[in-house]
Amino acid sequence: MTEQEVHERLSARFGDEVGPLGEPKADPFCLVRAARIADVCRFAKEDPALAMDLLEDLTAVDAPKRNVIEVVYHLFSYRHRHAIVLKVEADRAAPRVPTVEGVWRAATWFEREVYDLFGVEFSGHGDLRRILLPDDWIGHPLRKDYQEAGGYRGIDNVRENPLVELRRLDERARALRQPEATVAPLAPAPAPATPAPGEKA
Amino acid sequence: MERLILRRLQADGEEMILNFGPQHPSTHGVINFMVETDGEVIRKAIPDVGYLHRSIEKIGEQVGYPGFMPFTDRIDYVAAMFPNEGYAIAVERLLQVEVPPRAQWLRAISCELCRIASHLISVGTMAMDIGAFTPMLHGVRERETVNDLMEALCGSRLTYNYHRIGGVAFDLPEGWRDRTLRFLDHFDRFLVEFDRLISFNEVFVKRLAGVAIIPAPLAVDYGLSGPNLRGSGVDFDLRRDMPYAAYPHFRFQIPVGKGFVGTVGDAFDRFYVRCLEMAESSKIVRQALESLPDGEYMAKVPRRIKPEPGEAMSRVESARGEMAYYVVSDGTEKAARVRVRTGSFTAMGIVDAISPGLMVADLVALIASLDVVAPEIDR
Amino acid sequence: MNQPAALPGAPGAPTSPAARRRARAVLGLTLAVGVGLPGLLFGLIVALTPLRTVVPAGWSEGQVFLLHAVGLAVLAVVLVTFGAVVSGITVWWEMRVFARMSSRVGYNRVGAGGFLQWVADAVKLLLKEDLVPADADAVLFRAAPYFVIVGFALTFVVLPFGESLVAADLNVGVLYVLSVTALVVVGILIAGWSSNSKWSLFGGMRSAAQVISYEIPAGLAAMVPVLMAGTLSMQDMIRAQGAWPWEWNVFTNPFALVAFVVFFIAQLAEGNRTPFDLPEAESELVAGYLSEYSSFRFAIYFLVEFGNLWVMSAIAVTLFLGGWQVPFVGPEVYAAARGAPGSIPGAGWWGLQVLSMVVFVVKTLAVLNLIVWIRWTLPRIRVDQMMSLCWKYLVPFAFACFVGTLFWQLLVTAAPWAARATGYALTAGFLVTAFFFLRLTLRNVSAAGDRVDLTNW
Amino acid sequence: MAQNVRAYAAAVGTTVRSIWHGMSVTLSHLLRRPVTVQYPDRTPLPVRDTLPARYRGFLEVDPAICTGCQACERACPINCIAITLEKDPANPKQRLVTQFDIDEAKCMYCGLCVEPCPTGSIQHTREFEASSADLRTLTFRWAEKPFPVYKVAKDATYYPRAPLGSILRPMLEARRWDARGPEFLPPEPPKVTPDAPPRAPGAAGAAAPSRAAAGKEHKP
Repeated sequence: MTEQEVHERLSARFGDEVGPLGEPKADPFCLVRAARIADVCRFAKEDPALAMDLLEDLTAVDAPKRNVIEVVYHLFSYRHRHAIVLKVEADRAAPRVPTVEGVWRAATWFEREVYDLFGVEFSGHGDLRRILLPDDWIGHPLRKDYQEAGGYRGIDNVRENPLVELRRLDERARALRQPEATVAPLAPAPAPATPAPGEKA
Repeated sequence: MERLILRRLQADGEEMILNFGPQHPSTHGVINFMVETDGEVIRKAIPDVGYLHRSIEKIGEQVGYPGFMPFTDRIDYVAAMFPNEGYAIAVERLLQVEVPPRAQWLRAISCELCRIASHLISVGTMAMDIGAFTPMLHGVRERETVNDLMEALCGSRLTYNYHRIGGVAFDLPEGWRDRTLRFLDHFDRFLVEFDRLISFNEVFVKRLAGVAIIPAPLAVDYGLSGPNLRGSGVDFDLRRDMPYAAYPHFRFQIPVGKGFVGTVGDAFDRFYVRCLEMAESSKIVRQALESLPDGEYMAKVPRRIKPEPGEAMSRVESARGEMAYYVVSDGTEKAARVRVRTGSFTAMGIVDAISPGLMVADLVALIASLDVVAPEIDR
Repeated sequence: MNQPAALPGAPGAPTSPAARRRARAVLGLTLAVGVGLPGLLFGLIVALTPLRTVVPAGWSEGQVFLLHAVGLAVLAVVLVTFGAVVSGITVWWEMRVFARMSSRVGYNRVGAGGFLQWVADAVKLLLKEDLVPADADAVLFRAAPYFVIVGFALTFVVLPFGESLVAADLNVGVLYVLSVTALVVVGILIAGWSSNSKWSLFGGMRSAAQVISYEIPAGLAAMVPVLMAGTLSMQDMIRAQGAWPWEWNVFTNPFALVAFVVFFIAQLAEGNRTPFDLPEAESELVAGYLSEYSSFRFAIYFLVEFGNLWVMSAIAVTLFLGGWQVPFVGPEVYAAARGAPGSIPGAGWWGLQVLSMVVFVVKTLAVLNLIVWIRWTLPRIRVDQMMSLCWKYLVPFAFACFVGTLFWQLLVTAAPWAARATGYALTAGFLVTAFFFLRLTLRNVSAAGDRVDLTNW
Repeated sequence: MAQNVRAYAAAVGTTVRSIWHGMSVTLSHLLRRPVTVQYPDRTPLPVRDTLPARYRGFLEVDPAICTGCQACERACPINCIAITLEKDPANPKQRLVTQFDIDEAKCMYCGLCVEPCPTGSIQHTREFEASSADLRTLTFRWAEKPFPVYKVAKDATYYPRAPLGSILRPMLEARRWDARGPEFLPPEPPKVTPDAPPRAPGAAGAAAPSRAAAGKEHKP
């Protein structure tokens, strides 16, 4: 089946809840109403004509301009060798999407990852913990507005940039060569500027 | 979770929590397993990943399209050609660039050599985890030759950065073809010797046959792919079934687990499918070198890569299963989202389900047979 | 600031001339082999020779007592040192062999062919900090290595290095060996428990289960030569065998051949050697009972592990492979060279002792090589398979051999030619097997498109 | 029962046979030549000279043919190249490269900077032995003395590049492995903008200016 046929079959079953198949150049996708995604997925897996037995990928895309987080489902059928891309939009402020863990077990880890990196809550998920980042990490790094704290538990992750520092040294040397310029006396070089532990958020 | 397990532990007092990793000789990188054991028998092994998370997907949003290529090397540094290829194909689909045939062939050659190199590590470390050291070093010895070939081809032994959006970075160097054919001649003999050294060694077979069986439906449900999936008896290979690059032009078999010495889907099947795949890769490289078309090895690609808004997915049969890149473009020079779906990630998810009832030594066999590589899980 | 010596091969560093390197290597080897080994062997010979045989007539009681006391002290020092040196050299040899098996060079930097690497390793270990984990049972943790080394060193007491070269020819020799080697398990178990580490505990438990199980087939198999010789004394058991292969226990009795295999496997298991290295399975238990040890205590475990190779091989040689028996040198030759009792024996006698010792050492090294070779070929078995191998295969086989030998001895008493014929037949069979094996090996070389090349050994 | 006995015997048989084959393979390797390359001091040639031409080692810039186009700087995904161009005070028509620094400690040797170079001035050499006790010494300064940019002649097919490695090699040889790099200036105090209250240095989001300038400077 082509994507169009797969989409037709889904629309025939779910009507308006499955949006139209987009026409982007490379891979078309269709938008599904968030509340019905688990049902749509279950149908896609269990309907013998579709038989989407593989959840190939489950991920998310942050779209701050539209104030949504899109959760993307790539489904594939080993039996029929066809695929479809489903998308669900969730509110950025409190993203919440039903889990598809009950449909494919592979979703357990995929959803944990999306929860970890985007902060999307999958309601009904049995084990929604952070997977890649430490449990006490603050923020969800793959969101576009994520600001890095600059370290973790007092472990600094910033290295002095010799390219910038050397340029500063050059500029200073040049200033020293020009007699009219006044140069502030150099303080002895202090220890590398690492903030004290605990100051990091 | 820890507290949960501890509470259960206090309840009956018979079980022990073993922190298997993050620094453990057989976790193949930095992975932790919280193993609940009753003596030698595992009640549950809960994988804890993320120790090697380097936010490569975030980096993909911050460097331009061509600049991300070297980072893909670091996704799976045991087989860095596949991430290269997957990313290149995804962006090419976004750009709608046609890759010249010679580049397609070069991609297939480099990837299949890389598959050999990666599987050598996999089967070698598997033998090592089972306790035989020599096969591992034999594997590494052969891999060194592949590394030398790669070094001559693209200048690096590990992080190749060979593929480019629209083709490959270099043509074959002089004499490379003959060197490769010589290696393949030697390698086919090596595979026979390797089988006699370890594959069918009775001690080895007894350690793996019927151990950690993953039935086909479970493997599909958990999204296993690549040799792990084929080890469970599912006859599916992206190179044959969803052809990309030059693969439709080659003839090769897809080895599938048949329960060679035990049950379909056991650790030995996953191991031996890799051994057989190496022989197939060797065949593919030979065919590709023989039928290598002339012409450009790089398509005409604009200097500033700026795909129109849209999204594309590329699926590549990597050494560790399906590697898929999902690239979303917003029309700028930087991707809006680069998502990497890796075989190791899904393979790791199944440990939870397979581990109960195994012995501690079998857990080692299970991890080795899944051939997970920590950076590929964590990215 | 001192300029540190440039790293070899670093840009600008002079590459060391080959001549200097060779000279250094030759010096290292000369020192080690030329001075160390003969010195040790000589010490061993002097110390092991029962003092009674060399005490001149006419010495007073007190003088003899003093001589014995001094002799025993020297003996103890020499034996333990010998154990340590042998274990070190075994490490070197094993690593060289393993390296070749995996297409590498192996030790080659310290001394000629890296011969002194084990000295460097030992010194390094001695210089390391002796750590005791905070939550470990400190007393037991510190004590465990002593159990291990005592169990190891005590076996040397009855190891017959030559015709008269044995510290004490106990009349319960075999039982003595079986019992003192069990001390090693106690040490390992203590180490596993006291480390307060789960890995160590696993290792200790596995070790206990393994060694205690395999004592049974080992003991049963060892009873076969005991039955054949009718004695428990190690020396007498060797004397009951001949010098030629067809006179060895292993070939004169088909049951003994099987018993030898069973005994050998059981010894591998007791010595924690692959495929039975479960207690310290690196890829499973990190280092098992050794996980928490460092420094000298760690070195002791390693000394024992590799020294045990020697002990295992020596016992197998004694029981099954004819010990120190030299062809054409029967007991009457020794007696003739010995001269009158009460006099210090002449040079001929000493020469014979050295000869018998060389024979013993060569045989032991051959068996030792077999163990090394097996280790780097086979994977490790699982703990339940280890148990099933012991109880389902080795124990029945050992018992069958034991019973079979009873009947065999009846047969041999009735028809002595049977033993001789079996000896010829089995020796021939062994040679044919070895021939086919070597042919297969050479074919392996050519099948891989390679050729035999020993130039870089 | 007979079945069991046969299985029992077969188990012993296959075990012996497979061990027989395995051990003959390992023994056969005792007879073959090892493959080890005894880097660094026991190789017939310095390893550097045995590497293939495409080897991606340390970067080398030939200032004589550098056009100052900054294509390499733009191509670098991790910003480890810094180039500054200035007008020559003596000759306003001539532009000078006053800074051409490559942070080889950060470089990931991907080769992306080499590809866009119009003259082949920046190239990977086969040098790789330059371990150092101080990361700062691994920043190579190719414009220690400002150099004028190279003017590419029309329809030029050849650029007079110094032999590959001939510039870098003396630099590496002159270096001592334990040499210390230059002392950097103390960090500038964070600029306090009048409308925003000063925040604690290092707090989340309050990137110090030097850090902002440093761009993506995160250790993996």
